[in-house]
Amino acid sequence: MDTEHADHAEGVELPTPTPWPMLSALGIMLIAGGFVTSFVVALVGILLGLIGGIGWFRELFPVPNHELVPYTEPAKRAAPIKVSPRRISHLALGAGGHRAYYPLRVHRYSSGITGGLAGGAAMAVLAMLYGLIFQHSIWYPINLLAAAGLPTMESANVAMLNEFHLSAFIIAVLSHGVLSILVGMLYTVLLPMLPARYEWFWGGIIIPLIWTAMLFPMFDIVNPALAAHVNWFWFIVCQISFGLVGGYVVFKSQKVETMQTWSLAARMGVHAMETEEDR
Amino acid sequence: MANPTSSLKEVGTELAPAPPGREHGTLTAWIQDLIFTVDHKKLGLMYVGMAWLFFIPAGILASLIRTQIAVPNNHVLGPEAFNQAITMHGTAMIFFFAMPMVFGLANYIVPLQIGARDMAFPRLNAFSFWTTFFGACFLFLSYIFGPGLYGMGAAPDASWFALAPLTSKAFSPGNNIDFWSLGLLISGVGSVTGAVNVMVTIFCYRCKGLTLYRMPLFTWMVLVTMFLVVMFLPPLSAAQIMLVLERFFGAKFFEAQAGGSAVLWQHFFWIFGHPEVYILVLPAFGVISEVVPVFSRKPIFGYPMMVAASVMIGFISAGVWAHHMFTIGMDSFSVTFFAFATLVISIPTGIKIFNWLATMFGGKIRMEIPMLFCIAFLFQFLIAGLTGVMLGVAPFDWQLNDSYFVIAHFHYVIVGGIVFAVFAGFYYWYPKAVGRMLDHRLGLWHFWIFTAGFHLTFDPQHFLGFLGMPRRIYTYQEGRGWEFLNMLSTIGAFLQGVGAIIFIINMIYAARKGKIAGDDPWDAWTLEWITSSPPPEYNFEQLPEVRSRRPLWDLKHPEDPDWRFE
Amino acid sequence: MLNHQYTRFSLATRGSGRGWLLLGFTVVAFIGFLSSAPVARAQDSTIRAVQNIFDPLSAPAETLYSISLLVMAVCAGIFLIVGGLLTYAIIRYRRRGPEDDREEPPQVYGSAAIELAWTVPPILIVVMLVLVTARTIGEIQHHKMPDAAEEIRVIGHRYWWEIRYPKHDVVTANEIHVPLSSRQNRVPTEMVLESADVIHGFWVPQLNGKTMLVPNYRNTMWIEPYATGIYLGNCTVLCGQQHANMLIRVIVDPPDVYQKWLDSQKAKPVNDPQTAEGQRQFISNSCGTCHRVEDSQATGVFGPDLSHFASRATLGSGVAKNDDTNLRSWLHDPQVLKPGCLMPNMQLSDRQVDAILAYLRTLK
Amino acid sequence: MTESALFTIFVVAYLFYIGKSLNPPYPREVLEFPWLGSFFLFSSSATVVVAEHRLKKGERGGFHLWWGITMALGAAFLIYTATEWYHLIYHDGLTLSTNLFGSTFYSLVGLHASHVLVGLVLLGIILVASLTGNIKDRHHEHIEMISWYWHFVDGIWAVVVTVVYIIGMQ
Repeated sequence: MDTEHADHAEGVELPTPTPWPMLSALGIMLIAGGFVTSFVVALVGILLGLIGGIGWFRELFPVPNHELVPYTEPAKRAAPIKVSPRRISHLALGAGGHRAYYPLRVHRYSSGITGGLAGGAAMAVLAMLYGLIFQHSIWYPINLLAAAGLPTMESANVAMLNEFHLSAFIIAVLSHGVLSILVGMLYTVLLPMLPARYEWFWGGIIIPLIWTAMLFPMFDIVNPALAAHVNWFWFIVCQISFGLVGGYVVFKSQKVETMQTWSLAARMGVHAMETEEDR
Repeated sequence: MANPTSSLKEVGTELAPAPPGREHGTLTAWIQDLIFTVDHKKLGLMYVGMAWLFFIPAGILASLIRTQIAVPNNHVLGPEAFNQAITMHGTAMIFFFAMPMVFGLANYIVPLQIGARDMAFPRLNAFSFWTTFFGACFLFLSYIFGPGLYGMGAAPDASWFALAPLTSKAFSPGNNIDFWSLGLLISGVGSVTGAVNVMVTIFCYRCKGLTLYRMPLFTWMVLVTMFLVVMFLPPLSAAQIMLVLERFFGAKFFEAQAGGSAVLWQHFFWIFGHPEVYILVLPAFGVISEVVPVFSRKPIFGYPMMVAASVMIGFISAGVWAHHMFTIGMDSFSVTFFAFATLVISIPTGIKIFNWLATMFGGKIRMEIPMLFCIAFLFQFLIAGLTGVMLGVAPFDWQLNDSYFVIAHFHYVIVGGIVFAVFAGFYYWYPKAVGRMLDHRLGLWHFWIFTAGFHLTFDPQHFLGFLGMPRRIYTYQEGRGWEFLNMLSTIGAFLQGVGAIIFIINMIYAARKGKIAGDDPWDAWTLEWITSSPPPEYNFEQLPEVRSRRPLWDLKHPEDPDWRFE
Repeated sequence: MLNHQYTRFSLATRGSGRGWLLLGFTVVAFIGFLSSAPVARAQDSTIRAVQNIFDPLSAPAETLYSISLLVMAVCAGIFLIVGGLLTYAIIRYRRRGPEDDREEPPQVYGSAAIELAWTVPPILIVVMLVLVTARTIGEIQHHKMPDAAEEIRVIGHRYWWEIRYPKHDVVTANEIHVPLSSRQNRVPTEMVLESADVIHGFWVPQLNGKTMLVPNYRNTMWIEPYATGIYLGNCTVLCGQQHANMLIRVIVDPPDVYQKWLDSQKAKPVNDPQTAEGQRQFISNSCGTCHRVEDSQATGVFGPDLSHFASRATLGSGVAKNDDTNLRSWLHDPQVLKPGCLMPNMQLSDRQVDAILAYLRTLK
Repeated sequence: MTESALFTIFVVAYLFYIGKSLNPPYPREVLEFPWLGSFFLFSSSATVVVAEHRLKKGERGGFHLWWGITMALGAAFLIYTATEWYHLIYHDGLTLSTNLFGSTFYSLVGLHASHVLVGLVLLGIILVASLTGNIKDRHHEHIEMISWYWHFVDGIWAVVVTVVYIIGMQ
């Protein structure tokens, strides 16, 4: 089977056409047909299948059958590929309009993870502080967060919310951790796209406010328990604390260039490093 | 699997002389050629031809179904005929339209795209085609040989997922269910051997320089698809073997009286059934990933992510099957798990949509017919994906499952997604296969009528689902609020039929009178366009050598080739 | 718990600003739907034929409704954003004329950063949806039933429903009477769903989502309707030829009416001497091998229990009104009204039909 | 891969229905651990390796001998299975249609036996071809594949034994 297509001066070797595969397939169908009609059909099917199988085997053994297919006349062959007359336009590196789509430099993704964790921790500390001050229990906010996924927490009263529940704790930590890391990662990408001078303002305050606003209309359904008990001021303070702390950690990290920017810059016939210096 | 490099040097020694008696032109010669051929291009076209051949009866059945439920208390089809129609429509469309279409495109395009002369096992390829074809014939023979009254045949009538106890001898005494299971078993053999063949071809027969990382996306998606076929068709075959054993030899797999479980069948069926959706849709993604860049005049955005997303889809699709069974009374943990897996699969799919979008951004989009179909695909697949998210949220699914919403959802996937991608691929590759272009004006008619028909058919069905209409009912009473929407839907179905007829006319017309295409009508970048249209039997005079993902771009723009940036 | 659901319902749909905000998100998805909404609020308050899943009238359906609003809002938002970008791309970046053909656009391969940016938000959404989904599933599946809860067993047969009230020893078919629940007097109904033959599906959208009835399995679901009326529903899993006419009627009665109905079903049928001939025909034509009539020789279990047949409003699992014309047609040949149902044509003469009809009419 | 998936489904069906049969005979009453059959099959895996080794060293005679022994062991395994089934059917009255255990047992073990049979046919073809002197170096690859197939069949038997005779009999 490996020697099926060999080149020769006058043409290419290709497998000889053969009816045996089709005959074997027909045999298989007739065997199945025997099930629903009568065994005679199945017998014919077995016979055909055997003939096909043996014919097929002889086709391959000891050496697969081949025929030489001559090359077509030169006039009918494919024309060689012509060089395209089209010019290729290039992105002007660093031009304002394109920066939003292709950030030239992003923060390290690892900084996103640490930033997310830091922001998440800050948020958690604040939330638990709130719980301690107003409800005298650090478990209160944790249980409320977990209520998004736990039906038992959803209908719990304040006393229950103040207790420690392992399942609620696990759910809250997991979901909070995952969300924090993901948002942190998002920050590494988003921050360079934001207006350059006020990154801390946009990333730290406006973005948390935006997502709080987006959450607001669906809060009832996402987490009814939290919606029922929420203190909006503290809620927003917590969100902003995430934005500020997480954003800060990300912001402070070194920016790295992505492969894409490099090859993109190189594509344009402009040396990447020079362009960087130009900026 | 054989290692191709080890014996490449070893040239077959016994060359047959030019085969006698194979003259061309006459009908018998043509038929003989069909039966004898082992050429991947001819077999690919045969697959595609088979797909359209079975598209016609399945489409007619669809319009009959729609006619029956256009108005309440209708009597076009009786209950038996209706159940047969839905079963045959579903089965034929999935297994004998969509699957052969996938295999046909893969057969035709993949060896050309990877610069190979043929498939790895050309004779096995012919065998795969013929088993698929005979399996389909076998199923449709039930209309003649089935156990119907008055000498008429009767097709299988237990719906395309043939839920277990209904298919047992006690509830389906005739042999029409046997036609279903045996027919699909036969064609299943063809699909699996075909898939192995394509996989080996892709792994072993790539031309020089074509690393996996440079492979065209269509080929990549086909590769993932074939993995899925090989992994997930056997569960269906196994379940069907059990069904055959049960119906012919009295085995007790799904019989309730013996303690058998009807749920087990559903698990087996959907372990196959859900990956099947991806088996069909991934090649469609592949087509889109070929067409969108060429007509936007930009390389695909985020190639590595596209590949990674496909592979991820392939993996995750193995773990979501039970979302078809949310209403079966599973415990809450399983329900949550499968809801989770289902929602997760929307992430790589979303990445793909964004990447196509980003490919279009900043491009110069040429609104040729293939691109129009791609754009429609993107819109419809977006909606299909979102309704899929709705269905994935298990509590919502408890309302929507088995309702017309589901019908609308998966027709959005299969018609709005896969069929539109197939049309796009057809307009794109038809010139390569035939040497002539499909007509642009007819193409526009086809596109607009079919798209309008599609939306008229399936948009109202979402709302029918909201209004509580269950699927697979052959009639309904007045006053349930379903009349108007059903009527709309039926009109849309006929509009789609008109669109499909225009397409067929276009194909026939173009084959005779279409504009001569030339080797590379779209100014594209992958290897299939380097050879003549239609390609010679041996594909390439000399096997090409590639240095980047877009070998033809490199040749067309020697001043700024891709390989410089890899 | 219940109070929560009630308040949430009112929050989400009526009055509250938040609810309107939410609805605002879903307006696009609802356009077509709203056009059918007037139908949904049909005049007839007794027969709720139009079962709109966005007009829930029972506790679990309402919980499903609220999560579906959330999901639809999220999906509508994504659709607007992505669809908008797509439209923008098509309009902004389309080829504008032959001069565009002279130049290729910038060849951009991709950007890991932007891909990360559009990968993360979907993950966030998925995490949120999974949490909400998990909670809702638990809320519905692990709902604690009060002691007063009514219990019924629904057994799916090919093309009809057998209904049993184990607490009251009542057996009926096809028409499910359940009590109304109110805030003062919570009476949810717990349903045990079983099947006698193939898989069926139970779905009355305004009461709850659907659940399958699988042979050898005992599935459960519960409803807690807070509006009276007759709710129509369907079998949702293809079960054979008459799957389409395996209709469900759930009749929600105020507690006193419900109690009255229970009492009437418990009462023994009166043996009216005038219909003795009908009863004789009923037995001699072996109707009793499949049907059961209390206090008689008819003890069949394959067909619906007919002990209180005359008290039902429909025939053949809701396929036709239970009036004399339809019943006569049914007795002559059930295959006319319900082709493919399992009751054979008994080849009765007109006289026999009249006698049996008169007898059945006494089974109140 | 396909075959593994196919077997997986039958194994799952078997596991799913363990202990769910409603009427006797139950596995514990009628099954015996197939020491002999397992011995035949597992040792044949070793002999096929030896045969291959001989072939690589160019010892045609040794290859024929060990290849023949492999076939004999495979055949012995099939005969063992046949006697087991004969005993089950005529002595214990367990058939495919008796109960869930019968259905799943015969289908799983039968599926495996059919693979052994296919393996035997393939081995036989090679043996005949080799004896008639038609095996060239170019076919060694195929021989290697067939021996891999044989190992695969053995591996499946290990799974089947675990499921049917160890887990299923508890």
